[in-house]
Amino acid sequence: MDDSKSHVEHSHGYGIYILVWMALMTLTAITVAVAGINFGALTITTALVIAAIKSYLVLQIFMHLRIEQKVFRIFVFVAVLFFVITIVLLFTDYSFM
Amino acid sequence: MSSQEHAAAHVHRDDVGSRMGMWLFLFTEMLLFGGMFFLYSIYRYMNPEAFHVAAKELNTLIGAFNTAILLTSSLTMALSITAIQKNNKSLSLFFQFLTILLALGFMVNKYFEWTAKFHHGIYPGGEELLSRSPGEVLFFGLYYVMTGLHGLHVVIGAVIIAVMMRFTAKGIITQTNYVKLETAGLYWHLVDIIWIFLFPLFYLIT
Amino acid sequence: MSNDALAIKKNGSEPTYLEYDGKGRGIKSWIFSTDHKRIGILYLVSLITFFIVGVTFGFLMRLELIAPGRTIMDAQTYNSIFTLHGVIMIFLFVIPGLPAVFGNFFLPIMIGAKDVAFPRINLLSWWLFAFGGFLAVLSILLPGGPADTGWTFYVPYSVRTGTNVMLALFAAFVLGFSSILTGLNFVTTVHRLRAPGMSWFKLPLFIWSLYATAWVQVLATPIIGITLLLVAVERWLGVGLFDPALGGDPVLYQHLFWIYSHPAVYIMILPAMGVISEIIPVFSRRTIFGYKFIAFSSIAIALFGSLVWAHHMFTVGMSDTGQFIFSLLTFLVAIPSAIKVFNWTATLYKGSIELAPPMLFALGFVFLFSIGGFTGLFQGTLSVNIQIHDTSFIVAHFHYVMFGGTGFGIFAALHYWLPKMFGRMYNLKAAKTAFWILLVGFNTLFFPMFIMGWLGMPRRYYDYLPEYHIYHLISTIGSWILIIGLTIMFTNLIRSLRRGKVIQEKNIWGGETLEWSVDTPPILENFVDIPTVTESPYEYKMNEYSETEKEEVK
Amino acid sequence: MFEGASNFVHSVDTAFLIVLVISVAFLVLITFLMIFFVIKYSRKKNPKAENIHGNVPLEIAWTVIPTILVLVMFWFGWTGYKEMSEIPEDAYVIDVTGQMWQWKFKYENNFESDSLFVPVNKPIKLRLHSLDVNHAFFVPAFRVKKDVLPNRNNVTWFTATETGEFEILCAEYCGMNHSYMLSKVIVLPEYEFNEWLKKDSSSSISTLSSASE
Repeated sequence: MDDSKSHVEHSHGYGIYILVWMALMTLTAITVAVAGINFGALTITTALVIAAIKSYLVLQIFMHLRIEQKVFRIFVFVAVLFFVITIVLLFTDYSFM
Repeated sequence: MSSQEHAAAHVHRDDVGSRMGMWLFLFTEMLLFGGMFFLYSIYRYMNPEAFHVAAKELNTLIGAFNTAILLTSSLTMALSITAIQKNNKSLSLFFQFLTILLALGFMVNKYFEWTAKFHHGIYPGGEELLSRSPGEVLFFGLYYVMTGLHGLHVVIGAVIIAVMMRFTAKGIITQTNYVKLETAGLYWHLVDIIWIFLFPLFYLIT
Repeated sequence: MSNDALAIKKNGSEPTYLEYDGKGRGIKSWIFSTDHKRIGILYLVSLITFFIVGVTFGFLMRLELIAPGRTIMDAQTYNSIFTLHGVIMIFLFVIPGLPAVFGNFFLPIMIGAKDVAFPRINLLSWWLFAFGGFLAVLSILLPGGPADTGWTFYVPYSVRTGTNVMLALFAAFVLGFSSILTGLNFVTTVHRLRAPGMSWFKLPLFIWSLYATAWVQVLATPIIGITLLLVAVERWLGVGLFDPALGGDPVLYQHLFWIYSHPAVYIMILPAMGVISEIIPVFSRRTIFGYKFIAFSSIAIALFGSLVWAHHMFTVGMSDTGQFIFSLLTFLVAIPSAIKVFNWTATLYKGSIELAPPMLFALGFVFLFSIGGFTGLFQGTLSVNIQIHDTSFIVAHFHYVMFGGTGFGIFAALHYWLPKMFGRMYNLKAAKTAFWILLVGFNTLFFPMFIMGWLGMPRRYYDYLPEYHIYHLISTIGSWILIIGLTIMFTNLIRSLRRGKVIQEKNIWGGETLEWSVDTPPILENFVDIPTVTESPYEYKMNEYSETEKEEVK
Repeated sequence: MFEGASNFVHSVDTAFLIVLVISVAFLVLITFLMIFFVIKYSRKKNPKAENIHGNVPLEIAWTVIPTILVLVMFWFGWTGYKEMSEIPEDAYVIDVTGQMWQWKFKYENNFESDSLFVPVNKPIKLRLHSLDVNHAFFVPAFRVKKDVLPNRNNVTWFTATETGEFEILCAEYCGMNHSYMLSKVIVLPEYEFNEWLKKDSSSSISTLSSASE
C-alpha cells in the first residue's frame, strides 16, 4: 500500500486541461447546432453520443481516471453497466407493449 | 471525540482510499439522478409529441450558456488542483474562487429562467400547466425536479469549494496533501457531467 | 450501556475496546466513538430495540387475525400496524442487520485492519440510522396517524392517503443514506485495508458476502432514495411524476421501487449466508467445501439479483417479453443460492460435528432458507405466480427467507460472536432450548400461510372469509410459540452479558479466522501488530479437539 | 390441489405440482443429508475430521442439474402464462371497474351489476378500469388475477368451466376496506345468462350483491 506516496506525480499540466475545455466547448457548440437539423430518430442518438463523449473527456482528464489505478476504471465500468442494463431491462417491458 | 485522536495517530493516510470512497459516493449520486433518467426516458417514450412541444418552451440559448459556464468551472476546478500540485497557493485559491463565481453565475441564470416560467403559470399545480396535456405536465414536472436537484448540487458543490478555499488558505491543503481538494473536484466534475446530459435532454428536443 | 455492567478485565497491557472511553464518559463515550466495535454495539442495541417493536406489531397482527371479523383493533389500525411492521423490520432491522452490527464489528478484524476506512463516516451512518429511526417513530406518534400504505408505498394510494406518509418516506430516505455510507465504507475497507498476505481468496466468506452486499447497497439504494423522494415531492408540491391523475404511470413507480427493493432482499440475505459459511466449517472442524464457488456465488447473486426486480410485478400487465425475460432471470438467480446450500451440506461430510448453539442456528438456517428458496421457485413460475401473487403464500415465502434465513442468520451470529464481543458466555442449554422452540414456533406460524395463500387468501387483509379460519388460527398459535422462543433466547443472551461465565481465551469455538486470534474482548485497535496472513481461513490442522478446552468454555 | 373452475386450472395446477415435487424431493434430500451427516460425523463418533476442499465435477453437477430443472419449471410457467395472455377474438366483453372498495361490472348492453354474471364455457374478456388507486381482480377458483390500475386499462380473460358461485377478491392493497372489496362470479348456463341479461330489474341484483356495501 505504498501507492499513496507515488501520488505526487498524480497530475496533469495546465495545458491539457485547456485543450480538453476547448474540445468540450466545441462539442457543445456542435450539439446545439446539430439540434436545429432534424435527423428524425437520430437526433436523440446524436445528442446522447456527443454527451457521452463529453462525459468521457471529463472522466478521463478532469477526474484523472486516466492516471488512476485500474480498479477505479473497473468501478466506473460496473456502475455504468448497472445503469445501462437496468434501463435496457426496463424497456423490455415498455417497448413491447 | 473519543478514540478518534488515538486512532488517527495509528491509521496512516490513504489518499487512494479517500478517492475510492469519493468515487463510490459519486456512483450513488449518479444513480440518484439515474432513477430520474429512467423516469424521463420512459415518459418520453410514452409521450414523444408532448415532450417535443413542451421542450420548445425552454430557452436553448440560456441552456447553452449555462453549459458553457459549468464546463468552464470544471476547467478552473481542475486547474486549481494543478496549481496546488505546483505549490502555487495563490493561483489555486484564485481558480477555486473563480469556480465558485461561475457556480453562482449558473444559479443566477437558473433563477431567471425559473421565474420566467413561473410568470407564465408553468409550475407544478399552476393553472397554465394543468391545462396542458399530461405529457407536458410530466415534462415540466421532471424539468423542475431534475434541474432543481441539480441546482441543489451546484449550491452544495460551491459550499464545499468554499470550505476548500479556507483549508487552502489555512495550509491544511498543501502541495503534498491535497486529496481533500481532489475529492471536492471529483464531486464538482460529476455535477458537470450530470448537466452534460440534462442539457440536451431538456433543451435540445426537436 | 454502562461499562461497569460488562465486567471488564484487563488483557495484557492494552485496554479492551470496552474499557477505552476516549475523552467522553458514559453514554458519550459510545455515541461519539468512531471505533468500529463500539459503533457495532450501538447498532446492536438499536437494532434489537427495533426488532422487539417490530415483533410486537407482528404479534398484534396475528392476534387480530385469530378469528374473522374484528378481534382487537379496527381496519385502519391494522393497516397501519402491518405498514409499521414492514417498515421497521425491513428498513430498521434486516437491511442494516448483519452488515451494520457484525460487519462493523468483525469486518476490520477479519481482514486484519485496525478500523474501517472512514471511521467518522461510519459514525455518521449510525447517526443517520438513529435519526431515520426517530423519524419513523415520530410518524407513529404525530397526528394524522402512522402511514397505512404498506412498506411498498405504492402510488397513487401513497400520494392520496391522509396519514403521515411524508415522514415515513423521509425516514426511509435517511435510512437508505445510512446504508449507502456503510456500503461505501466496506468496499473501500476491503480494497485498501487488508493485512499483508490477505489476498482476495484468503478472505473469509463472510467478508465476500459483505463485499457483494456493499456493492448492492451503493448502486441500488440511491434509486429507491430518489423514488421515495419523488413521491414526497409529488405529495408536497403536486408535481406530476407518478400520479395517474397528472398523466403518470403507477407501474413505473413499481419498477423503480423494485429496482432497489429486490436487490435489497439480497442485501438482507447475503450477509446471513456469509455467517453460515463461517459457522459450518468451524463446528465441523474442517475446511469449507468449494470456497471459490461460495465466494463467486455471492457475487453472482448480487449481480443477477439486480436484474430480476420485475418478478414482483407479473400481474401489473407487463409486456409478454418483459414477463418472459424476468421470469427466466428469476430462475437463474436461484442457482447460485442452490450452489451455496449444496456446498454447506457437503461441508458436513466427514467433518467432526459439534451441535453447539451457533451450529444449530446455522443448520436451522439452511433448512428454513431452503424452504424459502424453493417456494421462490413457485413465484418465478409465471402461471403459478398469477395465482399466488399478493397472497399469504408470498408472506410465508419472504418470512422463510427474511426471518428463517436472515433472522436465524442473525441469531446464529449472536450466539457465535457475542461471547467474543463481551467476554461472557451464555447458557448453552438455554440457547439450545430456545432454538428448538423457535424452530417449531416459526414453522407453525408461517407454514399454514403457504396453504391458505395457494387457496387464495390475499395478503394485507384485515378480515377474511371463514374457509381460511383454521389456517389463521394455527398461525396465530405459532406466533405465541415463536415469542416464547424469542423471549428465552434474548433473556439468555442479555443475562449472559452481566452474569455469564467470564471467558479469557481467544479462540472459544476453534475458528481459524483472524477474529479468533485477538483478545477477548478485542483491544482498542484490534491488533498490537498487524498480522501477516499466510493461509486460507479454513485450514484446520486436523488436531483432535481437546475435551478439556471444551469444558473450560462451559 | 383445490377445486378449480376455469380453463386455466389444469395448466396452473400442473406447473404447481411439478415445482412442488421437485422442491420437496430436494428439500427432503438436503434435510436427510444434514441429519445423517450430523449423526454419522458427530464429534463423538468422528473426533477427527477430514479436510476436503471441494470437488469440481460435483460442483458442476449441482450447478447443471438445477439449471436444467429450473428451465423446465420456467417452460411450464411460461406456456401456462402464454395461454392467459392470448385472448380469444370471440370473447364476450365485460367492463370491470374497481374503486374504493367495490366492484362494478358492465355488460355489452350497458347493463350494470355488483356481481359478475358470466355464461359457462364461453370465453369472457374483462376490461379492467380503476377510478382511484391500484386494485387487483382475483378469482382464486379460476386462477385469474390481474391488477386494476388507473391510467392503464389492463385486460384479462377466462372461460368458466362449471356453473356456480366463486369469490372475487381484491388482491392489491387499496386502503382501509381492502379486505371487504369482495364480490362474486356467478356462472350460469348460457341461456340463463341471456335471460338474466334481458331482465333489467335491479332488485334481483341487490339480493345477489356481495359484502361490498
